[in-house]
This record gives sequence, C-alpha cells and structure tokens, in this order.
Amino acid sequence: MPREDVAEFTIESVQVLAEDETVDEELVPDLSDDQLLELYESMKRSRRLDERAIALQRRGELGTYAPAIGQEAAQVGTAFAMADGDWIVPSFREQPALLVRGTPPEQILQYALGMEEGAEIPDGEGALPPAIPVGSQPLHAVGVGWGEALQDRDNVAVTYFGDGATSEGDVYEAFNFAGVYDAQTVFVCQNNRYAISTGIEKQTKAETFAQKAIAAGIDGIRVDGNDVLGVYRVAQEAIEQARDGEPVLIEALTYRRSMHTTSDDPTAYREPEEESEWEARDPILRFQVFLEDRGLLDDETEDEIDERIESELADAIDRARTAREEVDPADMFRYVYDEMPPYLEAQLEAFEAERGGETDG
Amino acid sequence: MPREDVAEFTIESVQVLAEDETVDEELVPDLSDDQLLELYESMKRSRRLDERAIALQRRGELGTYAPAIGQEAAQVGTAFAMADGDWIVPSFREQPALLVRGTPPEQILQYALGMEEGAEIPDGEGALPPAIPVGSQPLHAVGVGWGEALQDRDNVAVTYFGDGATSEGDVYEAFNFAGVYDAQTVFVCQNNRYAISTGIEKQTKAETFAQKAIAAGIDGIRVDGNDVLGVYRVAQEAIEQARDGEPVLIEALTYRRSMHTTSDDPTAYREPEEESEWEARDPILRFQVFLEDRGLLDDETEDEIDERIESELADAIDRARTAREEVDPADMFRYVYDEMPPYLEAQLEAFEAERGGETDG
Amino acid sequence: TENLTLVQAVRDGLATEMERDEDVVVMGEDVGKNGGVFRATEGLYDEFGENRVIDTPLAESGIVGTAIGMAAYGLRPVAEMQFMGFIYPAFDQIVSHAARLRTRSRGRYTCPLVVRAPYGGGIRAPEHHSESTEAMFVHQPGLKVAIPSTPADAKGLLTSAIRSPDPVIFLEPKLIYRAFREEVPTESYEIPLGEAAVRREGSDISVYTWGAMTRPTLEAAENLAGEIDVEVVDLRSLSPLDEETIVDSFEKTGRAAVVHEAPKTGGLGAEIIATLQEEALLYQEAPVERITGFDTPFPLYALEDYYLPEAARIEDGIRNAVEF
Amino acid sequence: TENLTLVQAVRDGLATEMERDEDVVVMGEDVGKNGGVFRATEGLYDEFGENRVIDTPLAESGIVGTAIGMAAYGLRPVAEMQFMGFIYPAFDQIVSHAARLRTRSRGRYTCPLVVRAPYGGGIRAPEHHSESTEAMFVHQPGLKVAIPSTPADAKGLLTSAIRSPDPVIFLEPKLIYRAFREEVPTESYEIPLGEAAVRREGSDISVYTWGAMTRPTLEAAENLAGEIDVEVVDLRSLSPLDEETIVDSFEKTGRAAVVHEAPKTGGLGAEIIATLQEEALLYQEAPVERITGFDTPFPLYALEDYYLPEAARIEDGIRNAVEF
Amino acid sequence: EAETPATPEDRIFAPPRVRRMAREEGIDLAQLEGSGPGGRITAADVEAAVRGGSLEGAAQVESTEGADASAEAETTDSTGGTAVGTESATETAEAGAS
Ligand SMILES: Cc1ncc(C[n+]2csc(CCOP(=O)(O)OP(=O)(O)O)c2C)c(N)n1
Ligand SMILES: Cc1ncc(C[n+]2csc(CCOP(=O)(O)OP(=O)(O)O)c2C)c(N)n1
Ligand SMILES: [Mg+2]
Ligand SMILES: [Mg+2]
Ligand SMILES: [Mg+2]
Repeated sequence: MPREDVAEFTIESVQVLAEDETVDEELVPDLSDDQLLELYESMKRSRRLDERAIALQRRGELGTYAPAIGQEAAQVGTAFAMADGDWIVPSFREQPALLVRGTPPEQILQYALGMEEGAEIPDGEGALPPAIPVGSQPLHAVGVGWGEALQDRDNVAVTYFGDGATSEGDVYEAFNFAGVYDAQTVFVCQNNRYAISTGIEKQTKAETFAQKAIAAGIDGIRVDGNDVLGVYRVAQEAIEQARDGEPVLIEALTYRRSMHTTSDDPTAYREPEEESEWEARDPILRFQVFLEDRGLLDDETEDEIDERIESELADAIDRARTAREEVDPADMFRYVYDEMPPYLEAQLEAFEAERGGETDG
Repeated sequence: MPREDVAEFTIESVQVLAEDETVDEELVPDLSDDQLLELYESMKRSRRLDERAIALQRRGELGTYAPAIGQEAAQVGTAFAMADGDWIVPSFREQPALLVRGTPPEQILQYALGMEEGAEIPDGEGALPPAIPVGSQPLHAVGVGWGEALQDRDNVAVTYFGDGATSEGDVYEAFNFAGVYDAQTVFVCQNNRYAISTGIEKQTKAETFAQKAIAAGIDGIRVDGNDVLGVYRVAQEAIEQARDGEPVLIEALTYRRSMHTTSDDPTAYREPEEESEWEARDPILRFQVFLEDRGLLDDETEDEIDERIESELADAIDRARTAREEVDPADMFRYVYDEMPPYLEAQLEAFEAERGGETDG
Repeated sequence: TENLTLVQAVRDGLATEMERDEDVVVMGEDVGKNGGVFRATEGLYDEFGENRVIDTPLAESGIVGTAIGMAAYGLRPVAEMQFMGFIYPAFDQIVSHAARLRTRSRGRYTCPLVVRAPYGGGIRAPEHHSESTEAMFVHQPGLKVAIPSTPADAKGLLTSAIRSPDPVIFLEPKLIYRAFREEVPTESYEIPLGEAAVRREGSDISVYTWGAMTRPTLEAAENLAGEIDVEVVDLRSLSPLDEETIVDSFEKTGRAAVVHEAPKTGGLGAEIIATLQEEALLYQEAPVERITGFDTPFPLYALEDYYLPEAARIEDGIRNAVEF
Repeated sequence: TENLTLVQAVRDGLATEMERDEDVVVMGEDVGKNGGVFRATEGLYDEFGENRVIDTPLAESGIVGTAIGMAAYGLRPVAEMQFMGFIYPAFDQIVSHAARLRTRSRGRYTCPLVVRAPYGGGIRAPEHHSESTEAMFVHQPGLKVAIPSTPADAKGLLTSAIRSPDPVIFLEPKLIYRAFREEVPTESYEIPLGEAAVRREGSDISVYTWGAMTRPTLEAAENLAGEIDVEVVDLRSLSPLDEETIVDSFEKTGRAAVVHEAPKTGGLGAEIIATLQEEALLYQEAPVERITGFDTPFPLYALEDYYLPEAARIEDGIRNAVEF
Repeated sequence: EAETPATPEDRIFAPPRVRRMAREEGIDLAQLEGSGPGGRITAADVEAAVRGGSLEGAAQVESTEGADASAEAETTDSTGGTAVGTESATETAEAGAS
C-alpha cells in the first residue's frame, strides 16, 4: 500500500424549502397542517419576544440580551423534532428552542432582568440552565445522553451552540466522548457566521462546521438553517439516530440578523448590504410564503397568531416585572450548598442584620 | 440542492519499506548512503539509551522514565527531515527525535534524574523543554510557527504527541489556530495504540487519527510509523508544505513496545501475543535488513556503530552522575522570575540559613 | 475491620459505595482495566463492569464536563484526575459549572460529583506530578474540599463525599498511599465533611495541617515532647473548615503554626491565620508560623526534599512561634 | 498629557508600547476589527495591521497557548481574555506553562506574556462576567498580577507588564473603565510592579484595597473623616505584594481592613492579614476586618449591588476594626 | 516559655500590641485584671501597672467601662502615653474621642 486512500468522508447538505420557495416534495416532513402552523407561530413568538426584549433593554429595563433574530428556523425546527423526555442543553441565545420546549417567556425575561429565577427550569422539563461560557455545555449534554445510554433509556440530549463555540476544545472533546461512548446526543451548531464581530473565516479554516464531526468519527450533516422544514427533517433523522446511540452533529447554516447582544454594534464590523441580503433569506418570511402557497395561512389566521403572541408577551412582561419586585437578596446564600455551612450562615446573618437597618429590608 | 454532497475528504496512507522488506522504489527518499546509515544509527542510539535508562531506573538510580522503544522510526524519520533553524516542540517520550536534533544523551539522563538542568536546551538549538501535561505543547508549536510566519521567516515548528493527546481539546485548538493563521507547524501524532493502558478504541471513534485534521481544515496524512523511509518522505513533504504556511498533521502508526513508563506494568492490560506481533514489525530490524539488502551494512559497520553508541552512552551516564552530585538546591529560587522579588529573596535567605547548619550545605 | 493502606481504603470506599448505590459510577484515565495508575480502582472494573468503571479518553475537561452532565442527570459520578497537576484542563468545568449548577438552577439541579486526585510531592515523580493547590478550590464557593491523612479517614471521608449532594474535590496524599496500614471498618461509614481531628493534644501550640504533612508534623511534635507540648489538628476538611475546632485549640494554646506543602503566598495557611485573628486575636501571643512549600514552582525531584516541609523544618517553625 | 478614562489609558498604553517595540502583538477575541468589546483596542487594528492586532478563534486556551509559543519565540504577546470569568479554559496554559517556562528551561526561555482581562462586578452583566479571582493567580509562583485603579496607573502598570520578561496577569476593573478621567502622560512611562500607592494618608486604620474597590473605599474614608482618620492603600500590584508599604502603614495605625470583591474565604485578604501578623503582630490592636464579597457565586445582576462591598459596608467594617 | 495554661479560661486575654507593651515594660500580664470589653487587658491596664499600684490603675479604668467600650479605655490609655508608639495611639484616641 505504498500510497493509498484509507478513509473517505463526505459532508451532505439538505434543503427542503429553497429561498425561491421551490420545495423538494419528497423531503417535506410528514407534519400535519396544525403542526406546520405551530412551527410558524413558534418562530414568530420568539421573534416578537426578542423584539420586545430589545425595546425593554433600550429603555433600561433589562440587562444584556442576546436576540436570536434570524435563527428561529434553526432552533424551532430542531426543538420541534424532540420528544417528551428529551433534554435540551442550551447556550445563551436559545429563546426559540426554549419556548418550543416549554420555558415560559417570563422566565426568559426574568433571566434578562438578572434574576436567577429565570434559569429555574420548570419541574419535569428536561432542560439545563443557559450556559454562558461558550462551548462549555455540549459536554454536559454528552453526560446526559451517556447517562440515558448507561441506564438503557432512550431519550436524547440536544445541545445548541454557535460557530464560534466550535473553536473551544471542550466542544471537540464533547464530540469525541460522544463518539466513544455512543452518547445519545445531538449537537446543533448554529453557524450564524459571527462570533460577536469575528467572522467564520477567522474561526476556522474548515470549509464546513459539519466536518468537525469527522475528527470524532461521528456523523456530521449540514442543513439550510433558514429552512425550517429542512431543519426539522434533518433533526428528526439525527434524533432517531442518536436514540440508537449514534451521536450526530448538525450544522445549521443561518445568520445572526441583529446585534450579538444589546451591548454590541454590528456596524463596526459588517456591511449593511450583507444584512439586507440575509433579511431577504429570513426564515419566517420564507415559511410564511410556503404556508400561504399551501393555503394554510391567510390574513385572519395571521392576525389570530399575532394577537395571541402579543397578549402572551404582555402578560409575560407583567409577570416578570412583578417577580422582579419580589426578589429576595438573601437567596444569594440559599443555593450554594444543600446545607448552609456555619461560615456562610454567619455571613447571611450579618447580611440580614445590616439590611434590617435599611428601608428596603 | 435538496440533498447533496458539499465537501469530500480522503485520508492517504504511505509506506515505502514494507514489513516484508518490499520497497516502493519510486517513493524511496533521496538520501545518501551515509544519511541512510545515520538514520539507522540514530534509531539504535535512542534504543540503547532507553535500554540503559530502564536498567538504571531498575537499579534505583533514575526516576520515572518513558522509553520510546518501538517508536524510533516515527521520530527519527521526522526529525531527520527538519532543517537547521527548525524548532522541535516535544512531549515526554521524544528521546529519538531530541537526539537527532542535538540534545546530548546526558541531558536526557539528567532530566530523568530529576534535574531541571536536563531540560536546559543547548543555546542555538530550537527546542522547547519537554511538556508533561499531555496535549498542551502543540499550541506552543503553533505559536512558534505562527511567529515565524508573522516575521516572514521560513522555519517550521515540529511538535510531537501521542494518540491519547489527541483527545485533549488543546490539541484540536492547536490544529484549528494553525489552520486559520497558516502557522508553519507540523504535527506529528505517534499513534502507538496506547495511552498508558487505554487502547485507541477508547480514545476515539475516528478510524484514523490523521482525519482529525479535517476538523480544522488542514491536511492530514497517515504513514507506517515503523517504516523510517516512509516517515522521512512524508515528513519532508509536510515540512515543505508547512514552510509555505500550510500546516500538516502526520499520523505515524506505530507501537509502544515497552512499558508506558518505568512505573507501568503492561501485562495488566494487554496480551503478550500483541507485543510479539509488534516485535516482528520493529522499525530498527526492518531498516537493518533493508540496509543489509542494499549492501550498506555489514557486521563490521554494525559493530562500529554499536561501539560508538556504547562509549557515548557510558560517557553520558558518567557525566550525568557527576552533574547530579553538583546540583545546587538554591537554584529552585533562581529561575522563578528575572529579578527575585523581596519575599522570595527572604525565603531563599532563610533556606540558606537553615542549610548552613546542615552537613550537606 | 481490615488492615488497609490509604489507597486500599480509597478503593474500599469506592467499592462499598458502588455496592450500596448503583448510581455511583467511577470514571477517568486508566481507572478501568488497569485499575488506576496507583491501583485506587483495582478490581472494580471486574466487579462492577465497564458501564460503572469507565476508561475515558485522555481529556480532563471532557471527564469532568460529562460527569457534570451525568450528575445533573441523576448519577453520582466519581471522576479521577490522574494527578492533581492535571486537574487544570478541567478547571473551567469545575469552577464555572460543577460549583454553580445548584445556584444557577436554584436547586433544581445539583451536582453530586466527586473529583478525586492524588496530590502532593515526595515520590520522585516528574514535573506537574507533585502539586497541591487546594487553596484555589477552597476559594471557589459551591465546592467542598477534603483531604484524608489516614486510611480510615480516607474511606469515611470519601463515603461522605460520594453521598454529598454537592461537588467535592477529594485530594489523596499519594506520598502516604502505602506508607502505613490501619484497621478500617469493612462496612460503610461516613466521616462528616467539616470536622477536623485533633491528632495529638497539647497545650503550648496548635499546629494545623492536613494530608501528607500530618505525619511529619506529628513526628515533629513527638521530637519536641518534653520541651514543647504540641497540639496537632488535622483539618481533613478544607472547605468547609472546622472553625470551631481550629479556634478552640488556639484559644487554649495562644500560639499556632500551619504546615502545608503548597507555596506560602496565597496558600490555605493564610486563611487559617485570618480566621484565627478574626475569632481569637485576644488569645494570640505570637505570629502564626507558616511552614510551607516555597513560592517557587515545585522543583523536579532532585530538589523535592528541599522543597517539602519535613520534621526538622516543622520543629524550627514551632520553636519560632513558641520562643517569640 | 491627555485626559483619559481608564479604558482609554489601557488603549493608550498598548498603542505606546506597540509603537516602541514592534515585537508587541495584541491578540484575542474581537480585539481587531471590532476594537474589543470594551473598546480597549479601538483603532489599533487600523493603526498596526492584522499581523499585530489579531482576531483569534474563540478559544482561550488556544489564545494563551499560542501566545506562550510566540513569547518563547521572541515576541511580546498581549493576550486579551474577554472577561476574567472566561480565563479558566486557559488556566492550565497559564499555570502549567506560562508560569513555569523560565524555571523549566533554567532561563533559556522566558515568557514575556501579558494576559489582560476585565474583571469585577457592578455593570449589570450576565453570569460569569463579574468574577474577580485574583487570589488564584497570586498563589501561582512565576506569575505577576497587577490591577490598576486609575487611568494613569493603568497605562504605567500596563507598560511595565508588557516590558516584564515574566508573565503578568493584568486585570482591569471594568466597573470604572469609564467612570472618570485623569490626566495621563502622552509619552511612555512605567509604574513598577510591586509598588503600592497610599491614596489617602490616615492614622487610625489602614485599609488595603485595589481596582474598582478603591473608589468606594476612598468614599468611605471621606465619609468617616473627622470621626476616623483612614489611610487607604491601593495595592496595584498583587504579586509581588508591596509588603513594605503594607506593613509600614499598619505599624503606624495598628488597625486594618481589607476590601475586595472576591469571596472572603481564601481571598487575598487572608494573605494580607497573614503578612501583617507575621511582620507586625505586636502593633496589632484589633482583628483585621475583611470587607469582601460573600462566599457565594457572584449573583446575577439583580442582586449584585447586595454582593459588592460599597461605601456603607466599608464604613461599618472600618468602625468594627476601630471600635474593637 | 512553654508554661501555658491548658484551657482558654486561664488564658491571658489581650491584643498583641498590649502584650508588646507589657513585655517592654516588664509587666506580667497574668497579674493584671483586664478592664476592657469581655475582661480583656487594655493598654491602660498596663500603663496603670507601670505607674505603680497596678490594680489601682486597672480599677480606675474599670469604672469607666460601663459607659462605653474601648474608645474610653483607649482615651485613658493614650493620654497616659508612655512608651507606646505614641503618635498612633494619640491619633486613635482623638478619633475615639470625637
Ligand atoms: C468561554 C467564553 N469566552 C468568551 C465569551 C464571550 N462571548 C460571549 S458570546 C461570544 C461569541 C459566541 O459566538 P458563537 O459561538 O458563534 O455564538 P453566537 O453568539 O453567534 O450565538 C463570546 C466571545 C464567553 N461567553 N465564554
Ligand atoms: C493533562 C495530562 N493528563 C494526564 C497525564 C498522565 N499521563 C501521562 S502520559 C499519559 C498517556 C499519554 O498517551 P499518549 O498521548 O498516547 O502518549 P504516549 O504515552 O503513548 O506516548 C497520561 C494519561 C498527563 N501527563 N497530562
Ligand atoms: Mg455565531
Ligand atoms: Mg480545554
Ligand atoms: Mg500513545
């Protein structure tokens, strides 16, 4: 074998609903009309939540907020393919997926209000709290998916992260552990082309992010991340594969249409033309036309959806504000350990004593 | 593009001198007879150093020692392909490569005697000291190779590590940085099938280690690591490529024929049959037959080589022992900072004062 | 009881808990087939199978990160770092995640994870194999830190660590892994985290130490007997500290020393001193001596005996404190 | 001179040194085109080009690890960690390599590396964006640690850090990045590492602090003026500590407090206390107060004002020490 | 030196600076009754002892104890100002008095 090929790999890319609204009918996932509308409404709900949150932040009511505008299909499509017992292991920009999985919008707002309460996952929902250190959470998802495998159960863990995150060694370690131990895990890399200001060309020389799976001997696949039907299809296949102990990396090609967070100003590092180009590829718009073309969406339905979302969000904002009034600073001490050690108890007592004197105590 | 392949990769493997002594004449590197003999002698020198070091350790004279027995071709072949200004960035099992690059054997012995002096690279030699934390040093090699690129010079950094090391996130980060910034770096992964007791099947699901390069968009190639001619050929090409700013990962398929270190007992985790199989594939033996077949090596030359090596090593051992007598414990304080801060000076003074009272002071 | 070395007691603690609770899984580099490079997991692989004693890829962050996921999932992983000097690749997972999962989720998720690591010098090991940086972990809220100094404590503390609903960094003094044997109960038992042990009563000075330094400290105390009556407190639990025992002893003696292997500056000795003067300054008769490693990287082994506090240096330090 | 904020002074310090020494390269996440998320590197990319102001992949270990290689090669890299809370993935490279390259090679290689990171709380930032764990780095031999509290110090200390042949962890108090301006010399100058600054003279108590806590401490001192005469010592350099200034002040006042944001246990306050009692116990009249963050993870921002020491809490602490 | 009581109750209760004063003045703290908060020995107690009639001095200070803690005691102490680092003691006294 003086000089021979010993291994070959290909990376496949999927698109069901193209930008020009052509549809690959064979690949259209088997979803009911109601489900299709649910996909649509989910994307819109997240979009509106982001818009309202940005506005609230601009008025000084919220802390730093990371909108997912433009990435709704990548997240909603994958989250929608999950089953009841499945786990979601998110990073900090996962509003669309979390909403689909059952996190109420007021929790997302509470989190942006700097309240730990916002990360308190509703009981019964398999969701880890947001991970802020980029690239640190896929390993947790592998631990969960591995746990499922060790216990002979068949739920999967789906974890979300960005193009930038793939540069962190932890993400590669996650792929590699998943491969060795058949962890029931699906990795969703949202390639939104930016890590804050850093474009993908400075992130890696790899031509796709999906091919990073090859290093770990697991499957990688790319999908048009602005095509919710394609994403759903790919995710469904990946999740089933992962249930059988074969982890998959999905690269969803999308675009972060707004700022990195409300602290960021993208005009410092990218051209408005690029943003307009991607506006035209907006995942909600594309799917809206699809639904209209199929006669599933008319103005009336659209209005119903909008009204439902607006009233939900108005309520959510009210509830979050109320909750904000009620935070108890002493909570800081209460969740450090199961039992509070004496020195911490002493600190809490001193803290309470000092605050006893204050009017807001 | 509903469902199409967007990227394809192949991993190539090279072998010039096969186990059955057949030779791919086209691929035989262009080396003089003297150079061929030098390759051979280099491998033997390292083998003998390891053997003598193990014996010394067994007698209680040396601390933990990590022999490279079986891996001589993988290291000598690559190191031999380096040019004068090139850098070597080793881990802890790189005797064969270091000897080729000019580290005197007594330094290797001093290091195993627990003397920092053993890691003090001779001036002018571009070699970083051994890195004990597995997988931590390829990033340094990227920094060096990147430095060369930034300064428009054309030396390369060649870094060595094992199959186990590839599981560390840092190694992947090194590949990835090298790719993005065209660092003049060659990565030599010695796949010796074990990380202490852990076999490669527990290290990764990837079928080759070379394919880990794909994640970073750089080239990966496999070579029979027990074929010194194949290794040299592949290394030479890789080094030239790296000089032009294209980093390469070489996977050298080899076998750690002896223990992980002198603290390890391989019988706990692998079969003697496996060890015998690989004994038959020994790189020195294979190359010896090749040289004999070509009429380059006869008993007389062999004896000359052996005698030279034995006397060199005897001297080296003597010098290392002498140096060991002369260590100055106060050195501990001398290389922490450029200027010793007052608190450290005070500690040194107290230390000297206390030792003043001792007989060995 | 059984007459065990410290490392055997660790192994016994693991085995006992694994039998008691099938959610306990052991994972790490070479912990399975090979039984661990120090044999701390010897035989567990054969006894409990590869799903509970897991040989992992060589990646500390991967080990701890996946173990955190397992812990959140409901298992009780015991992750081994092969040496404490190699815990740093996992540092982010430990401080940013293990320590914070409870806080971050307001108790919805906990992290019942034990990270075991042999620590400390004195065994002629290569670079990075001799560190003891317990102070860094003590500074991180949400973690607990324990270090046994005897076989019986090793088993009892490890049992508590495994049962702890919160993450514990469990550091094992490898210098004394096999240094002596002790009768260790066969059945399962806990030594609670947060309780120090007075190893030797004395009235002239309180010497605080832990792990492998306990032996030379006791040796120094014996050597000084008749001259100075030394009380030796083995902290065992570094986070939380047993402030009560620490302070009580000091109130009795008025003088103190701390002995640790780690570098002096920023070491745990400083915290103990700060606590003493906060709680019992009015009893203090002399500066508290710090008898520690130097503020240099741990040297290669040719010099390690000069670096590590031994009985003679400890005696000198004690004398300093007493003669002040 | 120019009237600059602290972050502008950092930028100025970088620019001045980059001009002076072409081996200085700046690298990190978003430091190039974007000028840094806090604009600490604004304009440098345009001024010095992409080979000297380098946007890296998102990998802290990669950044520091390659920077170590560059430093060994002969460059003088200044690596930015976007927030101190994200320094941990690089922890191993920092403590196992940057700190030890000189020792390991007996001076053949040095590591003239600066790791810059904004640290500390108070800006309503998300989780992990508010940490201050300087104590962990101070405990590691081979590193230096500096924290400026004024624009002029920021430039001068950064200049020293860049010129230091040894690695420096340079922590920038982001709470006061833009809080006030100060006249900063246009030309290049050094403020030596290892020298504290007495910000306010006083005779009743010495209060030691650094970084963002310097302002509330001075505020507390002013509020107490007339009642208690407070000396405020801004350490500036945490490793090495300026023991002389620290001890001199204490010998004068006999009472002290330490103010820091980091959790109390194992924080740098303990080291200062230990040093004081070692060097000046007989001057001590009262326990040294630790006015610090609590031993809890830094809370999300709704509670951060409760966590951080502010003037009122500092005053209380000072009173405790004085009224003891 | 090694002769120390075995229980905290028998221990001398005094800040380090006061211990130094006593040492410098050759006063045996064990002979003094503390007049400070919690019965601690104060600088004033030591000074009183230096001035002769040690118990007298201590008693004198003791009478002020009920009123307010250390500030009072310290005032007495530093106005007596003998061998102490007088400057700082005075400063302390002023602060305490205000
Ligand atoms: C370990 C770590 N380093 C740096 C940061 C600061 N940071 C937050 S988000 C971000 C970019 C993330 O990019 P990407 O992974 O592509 O996700 P996206 O923001 O595009 O969703 C950075 C650098 C962080 N949170 N964690
Ligand atoms: C970060 C780190 N973890 C663990 C170790 C302990 N250790 C030393 S060598 C080794 C195995 C290395 O395997 P591999 O990379 O294949 O190299 P080889 O020993 O085969 O040359 C381990 C686990 C270490 N030195 N560094
Ligand atoms: Mg992105
Ligand atoms: Mg890492
Ligand atoms: Mg190997």
